[in-house]
Amino acid sequence: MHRFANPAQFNRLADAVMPWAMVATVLLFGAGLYYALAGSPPDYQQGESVRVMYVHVPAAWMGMFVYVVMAVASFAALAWRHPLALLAGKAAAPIGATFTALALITGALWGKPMWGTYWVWDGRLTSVLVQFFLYLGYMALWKSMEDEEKAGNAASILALVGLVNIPIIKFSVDWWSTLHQPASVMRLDGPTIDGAMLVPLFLMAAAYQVYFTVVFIWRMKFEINNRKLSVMRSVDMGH
Amino acid sequence: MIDANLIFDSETRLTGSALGCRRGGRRVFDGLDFEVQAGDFLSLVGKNGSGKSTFLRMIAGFVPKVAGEVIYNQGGKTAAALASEDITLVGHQNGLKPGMSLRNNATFYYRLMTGGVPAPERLQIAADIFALGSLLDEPVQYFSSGQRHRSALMRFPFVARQIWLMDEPTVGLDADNRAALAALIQHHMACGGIVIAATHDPMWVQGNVLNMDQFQPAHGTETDDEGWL
Amino acid sequence: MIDANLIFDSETRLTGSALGCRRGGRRVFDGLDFEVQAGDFLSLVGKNGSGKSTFLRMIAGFVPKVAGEVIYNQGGKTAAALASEDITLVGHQNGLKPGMSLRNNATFYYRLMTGGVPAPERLQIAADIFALGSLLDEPVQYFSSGQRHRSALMRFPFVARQIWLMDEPTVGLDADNRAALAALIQHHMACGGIVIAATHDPMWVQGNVLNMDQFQPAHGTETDDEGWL
Amino acid sequence: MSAQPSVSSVFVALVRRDMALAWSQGGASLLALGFFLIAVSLFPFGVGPEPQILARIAPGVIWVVALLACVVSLDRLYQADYEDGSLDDLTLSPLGLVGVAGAKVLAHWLSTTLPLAIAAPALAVLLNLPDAGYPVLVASLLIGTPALSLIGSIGASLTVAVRRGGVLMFLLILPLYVPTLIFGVGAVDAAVTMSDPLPHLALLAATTLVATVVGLAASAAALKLAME
Amino acid sequence: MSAQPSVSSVFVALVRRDMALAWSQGGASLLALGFFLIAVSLFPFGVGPEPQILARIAPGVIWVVALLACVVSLDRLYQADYEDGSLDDLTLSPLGLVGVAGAKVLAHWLSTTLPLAIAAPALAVLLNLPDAGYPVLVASLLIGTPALSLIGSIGASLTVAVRRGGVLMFLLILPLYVPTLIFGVGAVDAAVTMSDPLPHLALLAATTLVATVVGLAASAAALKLAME
Ligand code: HEM
Ligand SMILES: Nc1ncnc2c1ncn2[C@@H]1O[C@H](COP(=O)(O)OP(=O)(O)OP(=O)(O)O)[C@@H](O)[C@H]1O
Ligand SMILES: Nc1ncnc2c1ncn2[C@@H]1O[C@H](COP(=O)(O)OP(=O)(O)OP(=O)(O)O)[C@@H](O)[C@H]1O
Ligand SMILES: [Mg+2]
Ligand SMILES: [Mg+2]
Repeated sequence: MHRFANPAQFNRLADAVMPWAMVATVLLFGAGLYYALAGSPPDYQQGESVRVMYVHVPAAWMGMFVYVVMAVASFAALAWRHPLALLAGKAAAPIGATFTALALITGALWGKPMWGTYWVWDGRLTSVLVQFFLYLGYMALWKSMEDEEKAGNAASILALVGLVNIPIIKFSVDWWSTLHQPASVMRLDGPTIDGAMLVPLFLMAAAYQVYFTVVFIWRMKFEINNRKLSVMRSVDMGH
Repeated sequence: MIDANLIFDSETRLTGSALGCRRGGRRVFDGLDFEVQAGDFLSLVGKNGSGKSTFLRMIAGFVPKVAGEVIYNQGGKTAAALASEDITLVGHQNGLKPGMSLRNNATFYYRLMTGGVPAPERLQIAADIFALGSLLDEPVQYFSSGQRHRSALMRFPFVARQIWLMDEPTVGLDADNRAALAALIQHHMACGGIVIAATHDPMWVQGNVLNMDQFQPAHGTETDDEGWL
Repeated sequence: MIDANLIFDSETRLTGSALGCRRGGRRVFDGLDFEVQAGDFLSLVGKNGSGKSTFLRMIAGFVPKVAGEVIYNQGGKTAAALASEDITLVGHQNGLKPGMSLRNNATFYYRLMTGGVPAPERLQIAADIFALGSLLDEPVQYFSSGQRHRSALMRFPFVARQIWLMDEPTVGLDADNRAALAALIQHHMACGGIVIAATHDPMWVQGNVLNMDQFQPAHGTETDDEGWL
Repeated sequence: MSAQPSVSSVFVALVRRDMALAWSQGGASLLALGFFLIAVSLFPFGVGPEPQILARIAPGVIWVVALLACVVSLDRLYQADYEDGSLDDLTLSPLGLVGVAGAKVLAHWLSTTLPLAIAAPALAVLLNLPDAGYPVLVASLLIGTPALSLIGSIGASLTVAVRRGGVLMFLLILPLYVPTLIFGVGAVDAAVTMSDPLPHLALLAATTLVATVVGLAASAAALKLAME
Repeated sequence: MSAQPSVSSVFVALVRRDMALAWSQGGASLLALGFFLIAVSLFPFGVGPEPQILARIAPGVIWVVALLACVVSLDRLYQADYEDGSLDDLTLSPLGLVGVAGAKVLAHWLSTTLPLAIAAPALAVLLNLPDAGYPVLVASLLIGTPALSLIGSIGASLTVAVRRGGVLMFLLILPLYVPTLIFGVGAVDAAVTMSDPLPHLALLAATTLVATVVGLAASAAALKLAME
C-alpha cells in the first residue's frame, strides 16, 4: 500500500508498466481473436454461435473482478483515508461497468439463438444486472457532490455494501435452477470444457486483463492530474 | 442560574497544538495552538472564511483534523467521550422542528442529551433567560428569525455541559437579548464552564481572543504530503 | 460605482398609512405609517418578533396587508409593477445554488431580472465591492457563512433597481465588509436610491429610524373584524 | 434606467437554468431515468418471468412507472427554490408567477419526462411488448407526459411549504393522473390488439391541453400563497 | 454533575420523537400509506380489470409498490435532521451514530413500513389475490419490511448531503431490494400455488438479518462522513 502511497511513486511505476501492458494487449487480443474466430472448432450443439462465448465469458469475469478491485480500493480509502485509493475506485468503476454491459449485451445476443429470447429473469442474469446498477449508483454518487472527497467516501461505502452481490452472481446458477449454465471453467474439480475451447478462452481472458490494466493506469493518471489541477486552481484563488 | 449549586471540574483543560484542518479539499488553517481551562472565555475572530466555524466543528469532532492534536485533561478523556459528555454546540442551523412547540423541542433535546425528563420549572427558567417563557407553547414555525435563534441558544443553560461552542451567537438578537447572552456566559464561567464563541460582534464579555487570520496556510503549502488531493 | 451616471427618478415616493399585517393567524403590527422618498435611508429597529421582516416582505408584495395602504408615486404605479421593476430584496436565505459558481449564480440572477447578459466587467466590479472577486469561479457550496451572505448582498449593486430592502444585512459580516456595505448604501442614496434595512447592528449610515415596537397591536385587538379567524 | 426587460428572454433564461441544474451533478434527469429503468425491471421479479404475462401488462407497467418516476422527480420542483430563497427572486422578476411556473414546467418536461418517453422502447423490450405497440407507446408518452409535468406542478406548488412534502405530493397528484394513464394505456393496448389508437390519443391530447390551463393557473396561485 | 445518562432511555426518546414526527401533520406515515393505496389502485387502470390477470400479478404488484412506498418515505429519513442541524445534536448525544441509525430505522419501521404490511390484505382484495395467499402475504411483509427500512437507511444516509437526493436514493437502493422482493413474492406465490412457502420465508429472514448488520454499520459510517 504505502509503496504506491504517493502519486509520484505511482506515476513512476505506471510509466514502467504501461508500454509492456500495451504491447501485451495487442498481442493477446490478436492471438485470442484469431483462435476465437478461426482457430477453434464450432460447437457440435451450438454451431458457430459458440464464438460469442469468447467475448461473453471473459467480460463477465472481468465485470466481477473489477468490482472486487473497486471494493478493495474503497476499503483502503475508508480505512486509511488514502486519496490515491479513492481515485483508484473512481478510475475502475466505468471500466467495470463497461465490461458488465458487454457481458449483458453479448449474453443477450447469445440468448436469442440459444434460448429463443434475448432476456429471461433468471438469477444469474438478474444479479449481473444488479451489479451493473451498482456500478451506475457508484458513479452517480461520485458525481452527486461537489466536494469530491465527500462524494468519494460515500461512493466507497456503497461499493462495500454491494460486495454481497458478488457471491450471489457466482452461486446464483447453483441456488436457482435456471437457464444459464453453471460454472464449467472456474470449478474446484477442474474445468469440464474441451481443450480446444479453453485455449482461446484463456487467451481472451488474459487479453481483457491486460487491457484493463492499460485503461486503469491511464484513467488513474488522468484523475490524479485532474486533482492536481483543481488544487492548483484553488491555491491561485488565494484562500 | 438554573442549577443553583453547579460547579464544573476546575481541573478541566483543553489544549490544541499545531492544528491543521482541511475542508472541501483545501487547507483552512494551519499551525493553530490554543488552550482553554475551566472558567475561560475564548472568542474567535477573523475575516469571513478564516475558519472560525470549521474550528468549532473540529473541536466537536465533526470535521477531522489533518495535523496536530487536541488533548483534554492530559489525555484523560477521548475525543468521543468529550463530544458526548461535555460539549454543547449551537451553529447557524437551529435544530428545531418547525411543527413542534418550543416546549416539545426543548424537552426532546433534554431527553436526547440526558435520557431524563426535565422538570417543568427547569424548562421555564431556561426559557425565561431569553424571554421565551410566553412562547413555550407556540409552534416554532411561527417564530421570527431572532426568536428561533434564541430558542437554539436556550440549549446552553438547559443541559449542564461544561464546554459551550457558540457560532455567531449574537446574530439577529436584539439589545436586551445580547445583554442576557453576556450575563449567561459570565455565569457559566463563574461555575467553571468554558465558552468558545466565534463572532463578528462585540460580546461584552472579558476573555482571550484568538485571531484566526494568523493561521491562514501560506501559499504553496498545498503541495505537501496531502496537498495534491 | 457600477453604473457611472445612474440617477434614479428623484420624484419617487413611497407612502404607507395605517398599515396592518397578520401572520400565522396573529396581528403582527398595526397602524404603521411611513414615508420614504428618493435618496432616503430608513432603518427598521425593534425587538425580535416585532415585525421587521414581515414589513419588508409586505412592501415587496409577498405578505398581504390586512389594513391600510401603500401608495407609490401618488398611485402612479401598481404594487405588482413596483415589485417587478423597482425592488431588490435580500433576506435570510441567500438564493444561491450551491453547485453553481458565484459567477453563474450572479449571471443567472442578472438575466432573470433584466433578460440581458451582464458585461464581465460589471460582474467583476459588483463582486469586488464585497471582496468576492477571487471567489467568482468557486462553487458557492464551499463558501463560509459570511461569504455566502456577501454573495447575496452583491445583488444590490449588480442590478439597477431603486428600492433596496435589506433584512439584517450586517449578519455575519466582518468589519471590512460592514464598511463596504455602508459605503454602498451611501452611494445608492446619492444616486437617488431608497434603502430600507431591518437591523440590530449599527449601520454606520445616517437616516430615519422606524421603531417597530411602537406598532405592536394592543392586547385584545385580536377580537376586531378579522380577529375571529 | 435600462430598457424594458424582454419577458421572453427572462423566460428562456429560467428554462435554461433549470435544465442545466437538472442535468448537473445530482440532477433530476439522469436519476429519474434511473428510477424508471430500475422500477420497471423490478416487475418481472415481482410478477414472474413468463413472457406472455409480461407482454400483457407491459403498457400498463411502463405507463404507471413513468408516472411514478415523474412524480418522484417533481418532488423538489419548487421546493429547492423556496428553501434557498430563489423563489423570492423569481417573484420579483418581470416574469410573473404564471411565467415562472410555465418556464419551470417546460424545463422539467424537456429535461426529465421527455427522456422517459425516449427510453421507454428499451424497457418495452425487457417486458416483451408486442412489436405493434412500440410506435404508439412512444407517441402516447410524447403526448401525455406534458400533462404529467403540468399536473405534477400543481402538487409540487401546493406542498412547497411543507417539509417532507414528497409523499404528500404523491397523494395529491396520483389521483389526478388517472385520466392520462387510462388514455395512454388505452392507446397502446389498442395498437397491440390491432384496433385504432387514434381516439385514445386524441383524448390524451385533450387532457394535456386542459392540464396546461389548469396546471399553470393553479401552480401560480399556490406559489403566491406559499410566499406569505 | 448529573448521573451518567442511560443510553437506552435516550434511544427510546429518539424512537418516540421520530414516531411522533412521522404521525404528525405532513408526516411520513399516513402519506406512505396513501401512496401505497393509490399506486396499487392505479394498476387495474393500467393493466385492465380482468380478474385472472390481476390475481396473477397481485403478489408482485403489492410487494413492488410496498417497496416503492417505503423508499419514497425514506427520502428524508436523515436529510431533515441534517438540514435543520438536529443531526449535530444527535451526534453529540450519548447514543453514538450506530444507535442513532438504529433508533431512526426502528421508528421508521414501526411508523411507516409496518402499517403497509397491515394494510396489504385490503389491497389484495382489490387485486383478487386467491384466499390461500393472505396469511403468507402478511407474514412475508412482516419479515421482509425491516430489511426494506434497513437497506433504505443506507441509501438515505449516503445521500444525506445531496440536494435532490430523493431520486438518487432510488437508484442506490432499488437494486439492493431485489433479494427481499424475490423471496417475499416467492413465498406468496408458493402459498397461492399450494407449495411450501417456508424456505422462501427463511431466506427472507436471512436477508433481514444481513441487512441489520450491514445497514446499521454502513448508515453510521455514511452519517459520520456527511457531518464533515
Ligand atoms: C444477458 C445474459 C447473460 C448474462 C448476464 C450472463 C452472465 C454470465 C456471468 C456473470 C458469467 C461468469 C460466471 C462465473 O464465472 O461463474 C457467465 C459465464 C458463462 N455464460 Fe453467461 N450470461 C448471459 C447469457 C448467456 C448465454 C445466453 C449463454 C449461452 C447459452 C451463456 C453461457 C455462459 C457460459 C458458457 C459461461 C461460462 C461458465 C463457466 O465456465 O464458468 N451466458 N455468464
Ligand atoms: N412564516 C411565518 N408564519 C407565521 N408567522 C410568522 C412567520 N414568520 C414570522 N411570524 C410571526 O410574525 C411576527 C413577526 O415576525 P418577523 O419575522 O417579522 O419579526 P422580526 O421583527 O423580523 O424579528 P427578528 O428580529 O427576530 O428577525 C412574529 O411574532 C412571528 O411569530
Ligand atoms: N461545507 C464546506 N465544505 C467545503 N468547504 C467549506 C465548507 N464550509 C466552509 N468551507 C471552506 O472553509 C473555509 C473556512 O470556512 P468557515 O465556515 O470555517 O469560515 P468562518 O471563519 O466561519 O467564516 P464566516 O465568518 O463567514 O462564518 C472557507 O474558505 C470555506 O470556503
Ligand atoms: Mg462561520
Ligand atoms: Mg427578521
